[in-house]
Amino acid sequence: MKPCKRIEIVIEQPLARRLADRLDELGAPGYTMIPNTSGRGDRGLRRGDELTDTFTNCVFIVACDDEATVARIVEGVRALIARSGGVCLVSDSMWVRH
Amino acid sequence: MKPCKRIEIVIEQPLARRLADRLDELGAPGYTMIPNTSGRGDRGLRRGDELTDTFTNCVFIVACDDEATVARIVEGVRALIARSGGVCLVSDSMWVRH
Amino acid sequence: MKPCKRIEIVIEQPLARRLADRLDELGAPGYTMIPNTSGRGDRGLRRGDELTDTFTNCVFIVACDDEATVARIVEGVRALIARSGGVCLVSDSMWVRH
Amino acid sequence: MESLFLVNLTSPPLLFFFLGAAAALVRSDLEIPAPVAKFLSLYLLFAIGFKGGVALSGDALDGRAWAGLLAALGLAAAVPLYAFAILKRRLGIADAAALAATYGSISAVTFVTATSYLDGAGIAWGGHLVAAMALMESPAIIIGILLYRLYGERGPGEQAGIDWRELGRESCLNGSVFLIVGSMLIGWITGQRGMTALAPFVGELFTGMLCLFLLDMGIVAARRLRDMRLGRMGLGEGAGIPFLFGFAILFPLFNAVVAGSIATLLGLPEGDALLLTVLGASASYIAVPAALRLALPEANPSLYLPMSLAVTFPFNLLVGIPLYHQVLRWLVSS
Amino acid sequence: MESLFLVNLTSPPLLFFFLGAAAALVRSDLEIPAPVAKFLSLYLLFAIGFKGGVALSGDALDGRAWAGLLAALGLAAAVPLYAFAILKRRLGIADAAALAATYGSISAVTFVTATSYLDGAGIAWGGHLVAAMALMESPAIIIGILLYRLYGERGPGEQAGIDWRELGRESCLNGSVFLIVGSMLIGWITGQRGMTALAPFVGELFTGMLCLFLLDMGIVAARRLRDMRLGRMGLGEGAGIPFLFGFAILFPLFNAVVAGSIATLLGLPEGDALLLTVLGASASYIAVPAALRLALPEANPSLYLPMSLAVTFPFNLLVGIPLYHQVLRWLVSS
Amino acid sequence: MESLFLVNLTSPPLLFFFLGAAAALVRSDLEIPAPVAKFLSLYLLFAIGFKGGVALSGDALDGRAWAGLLAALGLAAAVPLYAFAILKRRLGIADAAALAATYGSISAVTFVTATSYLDGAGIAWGGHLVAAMALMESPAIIIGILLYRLYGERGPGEQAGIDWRELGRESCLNGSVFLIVGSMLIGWITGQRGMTALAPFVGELFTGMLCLFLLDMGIVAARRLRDMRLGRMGLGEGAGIPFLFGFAILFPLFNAVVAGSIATLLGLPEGDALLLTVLGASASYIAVPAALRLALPEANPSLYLPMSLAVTFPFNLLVGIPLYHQVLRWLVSS
Ligand SMILES: Nc1ncnc2c1ncn2[C@@H]1O[C@H](COP(=O)(O)O)[C@@H](O)[C@H]1O
Ligand SMILES: Nc1ncnc2c1ncn2[C@@H]1O[C@H](COP(=O)(O)O)[C@@H](O)[C@H]1O
Ligand SMILES: Nc1ncnc2c1ncn2[C@@H]1O[C@H](COP(=O)(O)O)[C@@H](O)[C@H]1O
Ligand code: NA
Ligand code: NA
Ligand code: NA
Repeated sequence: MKPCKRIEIVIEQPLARRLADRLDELGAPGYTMIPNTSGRGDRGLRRGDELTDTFTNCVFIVACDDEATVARIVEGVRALIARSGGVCLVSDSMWVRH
Repeated sequence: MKPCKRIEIVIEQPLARRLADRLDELGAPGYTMIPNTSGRGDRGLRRGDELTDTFTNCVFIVACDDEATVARIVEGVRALIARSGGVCLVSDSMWVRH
Repeated sequence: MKPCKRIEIVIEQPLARRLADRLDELGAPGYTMIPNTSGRGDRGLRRGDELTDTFTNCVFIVACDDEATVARIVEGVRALIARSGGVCLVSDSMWVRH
Repeated sequence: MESLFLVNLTSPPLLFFFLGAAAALVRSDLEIPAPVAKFLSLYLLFAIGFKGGVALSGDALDGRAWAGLLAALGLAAAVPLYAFAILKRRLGIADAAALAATYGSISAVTFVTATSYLDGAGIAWGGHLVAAMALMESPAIIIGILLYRLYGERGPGEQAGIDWRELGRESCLNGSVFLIVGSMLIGWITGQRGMTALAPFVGELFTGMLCLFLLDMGIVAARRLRDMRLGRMGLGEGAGIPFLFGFAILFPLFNAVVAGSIATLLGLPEGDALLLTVLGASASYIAVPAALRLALPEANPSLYLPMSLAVTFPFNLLVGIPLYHQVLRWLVSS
Repeated sequence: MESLFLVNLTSPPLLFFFLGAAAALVRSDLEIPAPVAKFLSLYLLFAIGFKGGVALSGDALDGRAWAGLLAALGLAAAVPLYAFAILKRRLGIADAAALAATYGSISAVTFVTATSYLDGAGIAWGGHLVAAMALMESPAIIIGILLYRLYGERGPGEQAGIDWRELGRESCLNGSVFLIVGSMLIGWITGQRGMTALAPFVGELFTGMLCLFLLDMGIVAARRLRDMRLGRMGLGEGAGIPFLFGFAILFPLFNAVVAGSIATLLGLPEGDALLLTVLGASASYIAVPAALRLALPEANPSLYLPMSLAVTFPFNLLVGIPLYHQVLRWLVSS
Repeated sequence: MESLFLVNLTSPPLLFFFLGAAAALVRSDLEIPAPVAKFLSLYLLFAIGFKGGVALSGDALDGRAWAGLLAALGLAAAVPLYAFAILKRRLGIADAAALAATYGSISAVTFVTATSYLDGAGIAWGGHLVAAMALMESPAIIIGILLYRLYGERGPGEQAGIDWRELGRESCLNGSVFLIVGSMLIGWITGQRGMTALAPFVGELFTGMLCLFLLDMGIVAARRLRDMRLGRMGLGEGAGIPFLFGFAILFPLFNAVVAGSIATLLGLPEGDALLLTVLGASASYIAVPAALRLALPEANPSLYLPMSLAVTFPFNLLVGIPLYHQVLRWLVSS
């Protein structure tokens, strides 16, 4: 096990592909994406019941053990969600290496 | 980034709307809901294969940076899951402000 | 509230039943499974768009307050994902008892 | 007598139910995705409601039909009462009330299968039976919850008093009740004109959709039985599973006798009599559990849901429908 | 006049729309699972595209048909321009541009409902109207975004310049646009031979699938209205909801007058004239929002989506279609 | 010869496959939700199995039919053996075994498309070919895994010895195998009576459902090709992609020659001969991958799944079926 940061991002579903590309560019070692979530935040209730997924969210989880990359990801994500809304949480975790 | 608590609640799907309303009342700044999960706990296996979602779970994630609100949410959720079953975890996290 | 470990495992969907059985054997007090996630890691992009779920992931969350059990779970999961790929993260959390 | 059973058991929908059960028993990974299973059930409720409504729009209800509707309502109110009286000797108040609601209400899919059994046998049935079914869904829920409030102790998380608005919404405005009633209304309003537009959808596809749906029900029912046998339902040791199994078979039989006798006394036509009997004998596993999780979370769904879904439902499908039919014929001819 | 409205309001698809709206208003838990709703919408686009293509393959386009197509394209370019001119006095540039795109484009389901209205009334319409619909989907998106670039200030996260390739992809290769155009092409290529193979699927099921889809749309539209009324859409105080509601009703009426006049001037046949009018009056809630979230994330979807989905769409469905029909008849006869 | 290809390429199902591929190539966001795609595949297996069973119930199998079934079984056992012999020179044991299983088994959708090709051309085919297809699904899986156990080294996480029960379950009770076999049995039991009840569902809707399913397959196949080209499949550098592509085209052709020669020698009727050839040439992308992830997680799915799904499947669909048909005609006439 080695220490790492667990970055969790909630963003709207239509921007998932864009965020994934951004994470690739920023050097994230990988990510997991949970689709079709709903929620509430500053921009109101998002029921996830729309055909277009405009009011649907998704959750990205990124484990990253390189501090510099973490900082880069946080900055990159901040810029994205400043434009579109969303949430980004960073917490400490341990990564079990196989 | 500012420190916050990340509250994670597993509850059965039919009670999702009730929990969401409760979170609103308790002053949660927002939440994200992941539907259609399955699991196992004290009340046995919940396969998530029922038409009625009676044996289906969902996961709520709440980021909250106000200690008093966190305490209120924890108490409110505790009362709800005491009646219906479920799990509530609270961990430390950092909230990236946009 | 009492301290616990929050174990989070990303594994491919077809192995979900196998991992659940393994967790039962290893004495996990319970688990929650989020199906139908996608992601990217060492084995490339997994879009989650296949009929067979071969390129689909799922996420397991396990809360466990017994250190010995945590160690056993981590070792058991490590063996499984060594063969098939996947990720396992362990972090500190507080478990709200109802 | 054998022939009725055999014809029933070898109808495609029933065979697909067996196929699903077999898949789950041998632990095949065959599965209907949950949203699709929900769609199939919505389709069935939509189609049966609409067809019933169109049938209703055609013929004025005669006295016998009204009597049948009243009998249905009476059954829906009486069954939970005597179910509760029996069950509260063995179970906690919450579980007894929940089971009373479950067995007092009806199973739309059992009803649908019975109509398809009648259609296959060329026996007519009246569209107002769909109305009877819709009428029987909700009362048992309300009665079950009132019984719990009357007899139960109040837990820490509960408010005093009954929120009648909530209760009404959770019992009568439950999604599946709403869809049947609504489709029936629309069928009744649009009548033959609507049927012309929708016949291929609600008519020709019906058996195929029912097959796929029962495939899914077979899978889920057999899984629950396996989970119960392996002690995976979180029921604990002393749950009295043999008592529950016995109840889940014998109680429907008893209700069938009651409903069948009423139908015979009222002189309902063969098809209508069978449908009323099936309604009486069936237990809910969609509308009631959905309502109970909201209104009575104290009751353990691992009790009432597997009993109605994995025991009573297959029993009615495989044995009950032809058995009730046989007995009704015998009652009428004697 | 009353009869047109009544016939429209009592057609099964419209009644199912009401049923869905009623379910949401009384807070029933009736719901169509999201993947199924998406499937229903894919089915409708597939079927209408394919049928339009087959119809196109049958008859050569005459001068009037070409004129109709040109008029459609002209409308799709003009509407967003005057919409933007009106809206930028009241709203921010991003929101004004987004609404201009929304109202300049069209709603395929409104179109589909209008064709089913015409079929029910036995009035013919030309397959090239499907082409007109497809032509009208994308231009407004491009124009809306260009207007934003022209008038808007650049935010911190945005690049300078327009990525034309991205823009083209997001507006013209949007999934629903792609499916309509592609199905139309395939219908055109395979013609009557293809229709023989697909008639039961795209023809006989159509009304039933439309009913289920409108059931879902009724639910979603009514939920949005409730959310808006309860201030749950995150719109803030001064959003001018009365202005938005007024716009969402009056602007389509104005566009209907424009489109209907053009259709009458061009002498289009009754069915085609109504469809062109409906296209002009309708606003997009699938293709445009999907494109805007990518191309214009600054615009608030809580404004443009509820307006087109929960106000303009039901208005056109319930009142608009028969009203435009009535007015067109009056225009022609006078 | 050209006409066979052209007719094939311009059939609606194939055109929808192209449409899906085009959508993925231009990166449109057109997508069939995963549960719906699974439903479409369940429907196709259900329908083809049921129709095959009904056909089987009608006519007793003659000697030639039995010979065809035996030939099918022989093919399913032989192909993985020689595939493995070729592949283990270039790939690791696990990947070679997995590819052997993939190419030894069959693709139900390729088979289904071939039956729809024959139906379109008015050529008869026997219901027992569905049985042949079902027989050919599983043996290659078992053989592939035995080959791996024989030649491979044991990894750290693996138990010694073979769990035959697990292996049997994962290969023969795989969901899609189970559904085809079960539906065939039900079709066989219910015969013409069952067909009357299900004809609109399994018959009339078939082409439409196949179109939508192939639309999805086109999207997924083209995405995989793109991902491979962009190095996104995690295959590393020296994966020998040109070798894999060559294998995925040439090996099916070789198997087609083998299967077609056997069919000709046995004197099978035209339709049956083509179907046997298509079975030989096709590779699995549903049943085998699902089983391999459980039984052989060491094998890299990024190798075997894109090869069968994104190369061999489209090749057979677009070129293979008419090509094999042409060659078979030529063989018979000479
Ligand atoms: N405090 C929070 N905790 C968890 N999720 C949140 C929170 N705030 C917002 N979200 C999620 O982020 C989405 C967008 O938030 P916003 O941009 O604030 O509307 C919401 O729909 C929620 O899913
Ligand atoms: N230790 C645990 N870790 C993670 N999830 C759990 C745990 N225990 C219970 N759960 C989840 O909470 C649901 C309800 O738990 P219970 O009320 O204990 O049956 C289960 O179905 C699981 O999804
Ligand atoms: N750094 C990471 N952070 C989050 N999820 C990851 C990460 N790496 C891999 N994953 C997930 O684990 C799956 C399998 O990873 P791998 O075995 O590395 O291909 C991926 O498809 C992702 O869903
Ligand atoms: Na009953
Ligand atoms: Na418009
Ligand atoms: Na093969």
